[in-house]
Amino acid sequence: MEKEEAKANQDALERRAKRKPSPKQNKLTLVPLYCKGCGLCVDICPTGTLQLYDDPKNKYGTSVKIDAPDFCIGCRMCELQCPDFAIFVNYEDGKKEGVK
Amino acid sequence: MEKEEAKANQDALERRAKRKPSPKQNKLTLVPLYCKGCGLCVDICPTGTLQLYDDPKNKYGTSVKIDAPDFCIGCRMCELQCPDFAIFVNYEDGKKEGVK
Amino acid sequence: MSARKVLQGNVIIAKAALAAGCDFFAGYPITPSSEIAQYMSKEMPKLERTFIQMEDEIASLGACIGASLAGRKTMTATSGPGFSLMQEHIGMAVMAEVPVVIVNVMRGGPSTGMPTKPAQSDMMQARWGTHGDHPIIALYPAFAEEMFSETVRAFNLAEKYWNPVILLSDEVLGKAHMDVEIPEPGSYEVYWEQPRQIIDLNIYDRNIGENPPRVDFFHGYPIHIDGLEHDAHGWPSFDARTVDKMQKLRMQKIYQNLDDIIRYKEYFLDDAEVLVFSFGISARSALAAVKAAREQGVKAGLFQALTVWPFPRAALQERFKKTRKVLTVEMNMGQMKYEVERIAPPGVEKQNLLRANGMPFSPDEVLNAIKEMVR
Amino acid sequence: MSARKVLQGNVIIAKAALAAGCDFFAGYPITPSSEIAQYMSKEMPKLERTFIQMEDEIASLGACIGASLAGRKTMTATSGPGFSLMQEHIGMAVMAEVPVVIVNVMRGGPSTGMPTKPAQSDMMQARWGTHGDHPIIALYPAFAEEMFSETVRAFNLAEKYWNPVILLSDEVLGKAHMDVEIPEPGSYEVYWEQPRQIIDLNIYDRNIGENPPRVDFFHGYPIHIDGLEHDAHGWPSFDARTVDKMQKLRMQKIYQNLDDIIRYKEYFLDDAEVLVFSFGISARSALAAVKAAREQGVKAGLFQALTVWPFPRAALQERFKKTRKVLTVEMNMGQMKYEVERIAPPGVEKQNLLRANGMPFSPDEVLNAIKEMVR
Amino acid sequence: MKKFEIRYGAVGGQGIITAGALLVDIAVELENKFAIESPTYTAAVRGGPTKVDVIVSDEAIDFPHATAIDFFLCTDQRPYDIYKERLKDNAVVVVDSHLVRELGDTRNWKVYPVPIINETKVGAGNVVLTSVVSLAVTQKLTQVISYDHMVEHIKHWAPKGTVEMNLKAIEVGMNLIK
Amino acid sequence: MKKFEIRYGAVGGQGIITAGALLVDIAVELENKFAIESPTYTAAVRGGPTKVDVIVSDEAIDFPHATAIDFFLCTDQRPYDIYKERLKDNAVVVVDSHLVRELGDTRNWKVYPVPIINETKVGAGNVVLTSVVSLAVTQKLTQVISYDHMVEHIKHWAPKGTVEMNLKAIEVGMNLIK
Amino acid sequence: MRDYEKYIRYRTFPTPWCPGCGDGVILKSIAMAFAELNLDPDDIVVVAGIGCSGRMPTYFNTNTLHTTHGRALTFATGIKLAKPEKLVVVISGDGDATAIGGNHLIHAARRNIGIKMILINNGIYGMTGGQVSPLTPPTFFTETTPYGNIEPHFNVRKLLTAAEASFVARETVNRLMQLKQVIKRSFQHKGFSVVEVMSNCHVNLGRRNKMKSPLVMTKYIRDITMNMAEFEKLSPAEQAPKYPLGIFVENNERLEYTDLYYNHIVPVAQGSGAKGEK
Amino acid sequence: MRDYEKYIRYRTFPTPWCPGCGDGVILKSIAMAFAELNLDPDDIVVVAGIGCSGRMPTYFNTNTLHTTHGRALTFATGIKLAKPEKLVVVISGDGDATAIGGNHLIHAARRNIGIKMILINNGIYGMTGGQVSPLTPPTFFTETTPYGNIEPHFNVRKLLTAAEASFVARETVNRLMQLKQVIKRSFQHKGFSVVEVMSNCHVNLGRRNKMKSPLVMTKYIRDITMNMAEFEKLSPAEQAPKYPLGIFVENNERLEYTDLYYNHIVPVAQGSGAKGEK
Ligand SMILES: Cc1ncc(C[n+]2csc(CCOP(=O)(O)OP(=O)(O)O)c2C)c(N)n1
Ligand SMILES: Cc1ncc(C[n+]2csc(CCOP(=O)(O)OP(=O)(O)O)c2C)c(N)n1
Ligand code: SF4
Ligand code: SF4
Ligand code: SF4
Ligand code: SF4
Repeated sequence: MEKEEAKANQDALERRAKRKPSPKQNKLTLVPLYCKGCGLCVDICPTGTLQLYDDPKNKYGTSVKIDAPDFCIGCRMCELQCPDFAIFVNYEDGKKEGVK
Repeated sequence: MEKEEAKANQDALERRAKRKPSPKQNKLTLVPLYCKGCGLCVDICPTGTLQLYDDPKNKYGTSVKIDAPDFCIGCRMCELQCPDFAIFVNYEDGKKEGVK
Repeated sequence: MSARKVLQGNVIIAKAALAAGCDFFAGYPITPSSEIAQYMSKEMPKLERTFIQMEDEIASLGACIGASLAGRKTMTATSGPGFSLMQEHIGMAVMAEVPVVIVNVMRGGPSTGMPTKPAQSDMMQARWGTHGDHPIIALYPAFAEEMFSETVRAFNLAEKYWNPVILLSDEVLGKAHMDVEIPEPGSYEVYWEQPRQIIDLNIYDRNIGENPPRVDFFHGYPIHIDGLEHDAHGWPSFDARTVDKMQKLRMQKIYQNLDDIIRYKEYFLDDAEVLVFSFGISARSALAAVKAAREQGVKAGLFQALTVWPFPRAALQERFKKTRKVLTVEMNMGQMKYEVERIAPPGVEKQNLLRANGMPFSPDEVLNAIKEMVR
Repeated sequence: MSARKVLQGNVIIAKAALAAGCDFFAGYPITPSSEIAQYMSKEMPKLERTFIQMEDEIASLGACIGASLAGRKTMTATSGPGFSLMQEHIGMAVMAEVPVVIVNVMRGGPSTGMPTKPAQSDMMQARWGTHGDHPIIALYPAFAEEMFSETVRAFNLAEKYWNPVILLSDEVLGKAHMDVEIPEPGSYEVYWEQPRQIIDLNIYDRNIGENPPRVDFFHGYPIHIDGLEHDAHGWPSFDARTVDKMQKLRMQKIYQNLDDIIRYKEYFLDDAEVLVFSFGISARSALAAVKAAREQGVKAGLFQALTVWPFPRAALQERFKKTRKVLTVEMNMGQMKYEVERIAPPGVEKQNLLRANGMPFSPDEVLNAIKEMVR
Repeated sequence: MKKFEIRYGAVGGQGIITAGALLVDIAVELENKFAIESPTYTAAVRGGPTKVDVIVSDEAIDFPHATAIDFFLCTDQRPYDIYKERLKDNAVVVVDSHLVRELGDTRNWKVYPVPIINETKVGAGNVVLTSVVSLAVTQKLTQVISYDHMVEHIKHWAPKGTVEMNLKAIEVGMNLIK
Repeated sequence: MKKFEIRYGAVGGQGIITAGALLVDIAVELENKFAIESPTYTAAVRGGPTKVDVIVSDEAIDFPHATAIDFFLCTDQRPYDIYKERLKDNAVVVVDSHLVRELGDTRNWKVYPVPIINETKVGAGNVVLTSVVSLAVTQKLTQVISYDHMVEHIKHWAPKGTVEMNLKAIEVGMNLIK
Repeated sequence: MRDYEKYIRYRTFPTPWCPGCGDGVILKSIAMAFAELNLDPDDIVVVAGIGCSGRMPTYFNTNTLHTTHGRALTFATGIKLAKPEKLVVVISGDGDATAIGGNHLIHAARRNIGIKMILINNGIYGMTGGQVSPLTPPTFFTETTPYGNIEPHFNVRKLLTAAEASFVARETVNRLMQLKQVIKRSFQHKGFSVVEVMSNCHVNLGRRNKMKSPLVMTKYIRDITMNMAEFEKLSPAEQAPKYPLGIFVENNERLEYTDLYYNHIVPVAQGSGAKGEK
Repeated sequence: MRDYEKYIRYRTFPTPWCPGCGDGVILKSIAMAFAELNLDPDDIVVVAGIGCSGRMPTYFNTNTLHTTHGRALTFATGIKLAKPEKLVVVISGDGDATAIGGNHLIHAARRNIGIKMILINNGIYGMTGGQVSPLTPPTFFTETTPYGNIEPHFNVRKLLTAAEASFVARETVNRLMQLKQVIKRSFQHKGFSVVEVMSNCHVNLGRRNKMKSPLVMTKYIRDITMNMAEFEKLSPAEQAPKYPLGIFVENNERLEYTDLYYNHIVPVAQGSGAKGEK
């Protein structure tokens, strides 16, 4: 992981540390086939729900993971920000092609 | 002569009518080879010195003539305005190629 | 009613375009083609068709291609400098298989050259002006009635083969006012392709040599059109096998349909000793010369190419079986003569009458050249 | 010190241009030529020479012509789409007789085509791309050392004949990093024309076939340069006799000096049964193939054109006296093969290896085609 | 009359182009002949010498430029000098008497030097009418079209409000040639 | 060794282009061989399959693309599928063990599946260093250049402040192949 | 399925852009704007020139057209004139729109032809590997300004306003709700509209200017941009390095070009003869 | 001999323009400006594109260059970069400068390269016989707007100001002393300058719009123009049909492009290596 990515993770954890889990159950859907591990969602998530990790199966070396699903407040910022249509929040039928 | 040209002549005569001849002798030099008879000099001359006339030798049908040299005040407006380098006021050595 | 009228050559082309269904014209003025745009600016709105003067020739051809993709029959008209500027977009039209008619009323070049003088110096440019391998159709009428019929044909071929068609003319033909018999609507073919109901994205999927399907937008199924090399779906693809196929599709739709595309006229050729090969304004001198030669007992004939690209190779070669002398007459310093040289079989004597100084050849000059060859 | 180094092909051209005295570069980025501009942007200011990135390719060539008229040795570099856009200004440079070197690193076309794939599909465009009759010089190196020497020669010929010179390259040659021996300054000719003290306006006054005098501004006597057809003074003139003379002046300065302009390489041709005609990247496949053929006892030889325009007609025809089979290898759908067809005498068997799908011919493929011909 | 060739020469040329166009219109549309007009400019700007060739024939016309000229009308010296080639031996030539001063060798031509431009300006009131004046002169001297057809066509062609002027111009033209 | 042909395959391709360039530099400038590197992209945008051919030879090289490949290193499935043609029967093949999962028919090749990208990121700290890691892997398996020359060149080539990182990458590469 | 996914052509996925490239964010925002207007995909055509951003059309499940560098507006003009009732969107990079294509931009603005342009300003030529663009900030390093850029960049807002554009706005890839809103609003505008979107090319601009990560570069964009209201409070010197955001021009009075043509010129032509003839 | 006649090439006279065409007036004003600055004719180069106005260079006894339509600025950029010490003047018609050449215009302005442009605004394509130009006033009749022009014209003053031009002025062929003064002042300015001159094409614009005489059309120009000071007193509605005159922008602070290149980039390049490399 490069230092900017590590820092985004760190910042996310700090944000998470300041919060409590969300009362509402929100469902996050990842499309690993599309995720390029850019970290924009990690950066924008207000609750620190997401984290990057070194992913040998991602050709760019990094992927995102839903590190603390309980913290997600369903604000959809990650979905809006993701340039690659790789993360969805409370996706209606929950089914997406290529979903983990 | 077309009506706009005739009007320019008329206006010039009216301007001239309101003036007296100039005390200073000013010399006007025409280059007939270049004059296209556009009448801009007639139009701009404050003293009505110049007039257009039907000129069979001008391929555009009209030329300018120094109709009342005495009225010229040497203001050089005609020289400035002439698009065709066809009229000069108090030209230093008085000699110009193609001069009438 | 069809009666003889007097029309300027440029206006004949404009009228023919309207007759062929042209409903979109975008252009930029340039001598000696401007009357085409001017006529269109006046007539198009009357017919609820579209005229626009764009900011330059690049934009003009761009707008035509866009309108064509939105279902219009489009045309632009220009001369040398503008034609040079259009080269990039000619390639785009070839690549995306978009019909458009581009009129080039030829004037003296190179560069600004002689805007008011005729020339036939963009013949090779019409074939090779844009980068990359590309098929092209170029027509070049010479007589008033041909200016009408070839313009209509230009639209028909563009529609049928989904390719830009270049309609050549020259300053003499464009500017001259001539008597012409405009045929009655219905007496000539106007090709309209059925707008295809598109149901899948494989818009370019067809066999080599097949006519392409009409590809345009807004037929119920959104499609993709690309100036990048692409596959049958229009998606960018540089896969070697796909590319091979797509390039052949584009080329062969033209080269496997030569019979439909190539048109020419033959005058006095059956027993000719000298074949004069010419086109456009030069063909008019040549025809007069050939007639004069016949009057003087000299067996000359004229092969007038109406389709100049693809080159009417087969028809000429057929003639060369019997006629063993060829005189190429063109108002340039040697362009189509290279094609004649290339295809004429060994033993055919080749002479040329070439000049690009703004003066069309007079019939006398052609006659003299013919006589030189039979001496 | 001249030692073997590794340089990208594009960089070899840029370095050679600097060695040839190029002191003005204006360009617009385009794959696969951009490294030339990038190298220039870094090196030019170090040498107090001038680099500018213009707003497009039209502007780039315009700026080069302007700078050339102000005494600079100028170059621009582009690829297909940009080359198409430059066509109008190529004509301007021809008309005003202004030296400028235009590099076209060829990629797959037509249109945007395949920006990252090699092609040799702008061969004919290099000759005929601008409107009007115009002379052109086009060089096309294939090996690293030639990329240096032909670039220098492009500048020398441009300076000497006051004409645009097109330096062709292709995506493979441009992008490859290759070992190259850069020759020592002084070991190759760099042509500098003496700035002429102009004392009258008759700057174009000379005899047909004579090298033109340097025409540029600021030499003590103000002159006029025009893209319109002009007389010996540079004044616009459409007088037929004047035009005839001026056009011949422009053409013949090139065509009466073919010995100086045309360069080619011949490999194993003395006893060859099959002559492979090729250039650029294809010539590299062909050379490998010819060597392999020889190893297998097949008498093949390679004629590699370095000057592609004017076409090396005489040299090839000389070879055709003995070698009666010719195989043209080019990465396009048939372009220079037309020239070979045109000039090859009757009885010479002509075959072609043509393809424009982005894949250079492998030596095997060429070898097989050679073998087909001797079977 | 199998084929009749006419050439107009001038500077600028809008007037003679119109004259030629009118002539061709009348010949084709009212007299059912074949005809073609082709103008030639020397420069793209105003003021360059211009010629207009008109061919009227009973048969379809192959080559559109004049090659053996029957009638030549010219209003300026430079076009006269340049364009007087290719006149037939017995050609009829009309020149502006003020603007074409050097006639050179006039061979067997019948030459009419008349003040075309000046008479147009003075007589018809607008130099633009040179076109119609030239047409009338042509009609009178060549009969290549009929007088009646000329008048008929001009009446129909002239923009509203200018018919009188144009008819006046015909009169000027007819009177120029005595 | 008369002629040795190497091919790198990847997606995007900046890393393997650099690897190839380094290899050629070393072969030519430090070992006085002939060499050429030619990259091939399938698309002009990031993310398309890319190959880089490197030929090192004792003689001048005619054709710059590989035709009989001795060594192939590939970090992604698509380029592997497309570019594995033209490998010699006894070729040495290195693939990223995570990203190239379907090897297909491997003939007589000697195949090394190793986690190139992951080890680079984890071991050398930056995915950009795949270039140097790949170079080191190539050196170790082919000896087409010497280890010492490689280290010498990398020290000289690496931008100030990055020499350590780059040497670390060499180590990662050397260790990938056991 | 999300409503906006209807406008996406997943079969061409994944997109070709670098990880974190703003182009993807913009792709999504546009799709969302389509969705909010509930348009039929076949009633839309998205046209682009050449560049990374130029690749965007392929990924929309609408009619799409990938043209030549800098000329998308010319093709779009033809389409709009042919089918005034369709939504014609042009996507353009900053080089595409303001270098080679600058003239078409100001002319489309002048004509007020109802094309909706999204001008993606990443300050660099991304596709060709990072050369200077007319919107690259001064002093920045690029492949062709190795000593720092000496050219001032165009102020798109001012240039378009001066060129008589009837809708001019600027947003960033960081302000997604606003971005989507502004794009939607521009689609509802009748005349020519330009939404300039400040975007990140961390790979080709960032990397050479100490911002190689999208995370860093999007922060930079956040730092240099602000609402117009805030911007106006700054002194000219403070304003210089900043970019105001929002809708700057929204003039609904000027008639749209195709409207003028078909509803003004056509009836005049059909009713009466041409005026002003010689 | 008049001092300004030194700059005139009488051997090419008479000029090719129609009687009363403003081009001749402007030719003379420029020559007078040369004369007042007492320049060596060989230190000047006058470059033009294609158009009636494009023919002007032939008549100057300076170095002169007649190029291609719309591209004069590109050639001039090459010349200026090659010889920054020379006076490089560009003459351009309104079609030449703002239709086909619009992009070069805004880019030259942006770069602030020390070219002196005289933009002759006669509101029409003169040379090709009277087609609409981007500066033709709305509703006017031309060969290609037989039903009246529906396109608004560019406001050159605003467009150039927005394109960062450092010297922008407007004068008319009626105000000769001012015209000459403003041209002279622009020649003294270091950066890029544009002097727009409102001129009369009574033959191709006037004739179709009831102003066929130069005497009438110059009066019309007088009527629609006024000093900036007066103009500013008008209400927006009153301003709309009027054209203010004078020098609108004269910014001597911005460095000229060749100056920046040779005195900033060259020393940096020679002193240190390239910064910001990968
Ligand atoms: C006529 C022409 N010139 C140059 C190019 C090469 N080219 C492709 S994209 C591009 C610039 C891309 O920059 P921009 O428009 O800013 O888009 P981005 O890639 O940053 O999205 C250039 C110069 C081309 N394709 N065509
Ligand atoms: C590429 C190209 N397109 C078109 C033309 C034709 N053309 C010559 S001048 C001109 C316009 C002239 O108008 P303007 O620039 O306003 O100058 P003016 O004649 O009014 O002085 C045009 C369109 C050309 N020469 N080259
Ligand atoms: S919906 Fe909001 S809280 Fe949940 S992961 Fe996405 S950005 Fe974080
Ligand atoms: S100098 Fe003045 S007063 Fe004399 S003629 Fe000229 S304009 Fe009239
Ligand atoms: S002197 Fe000049 S201004 Fe006066 S009429 Fe003659 S050309 Fe026109
Ligand atoms: S190069 Fe820049 S603009 Fe292109 S995809 Fe990558 S980040 Fe985006």
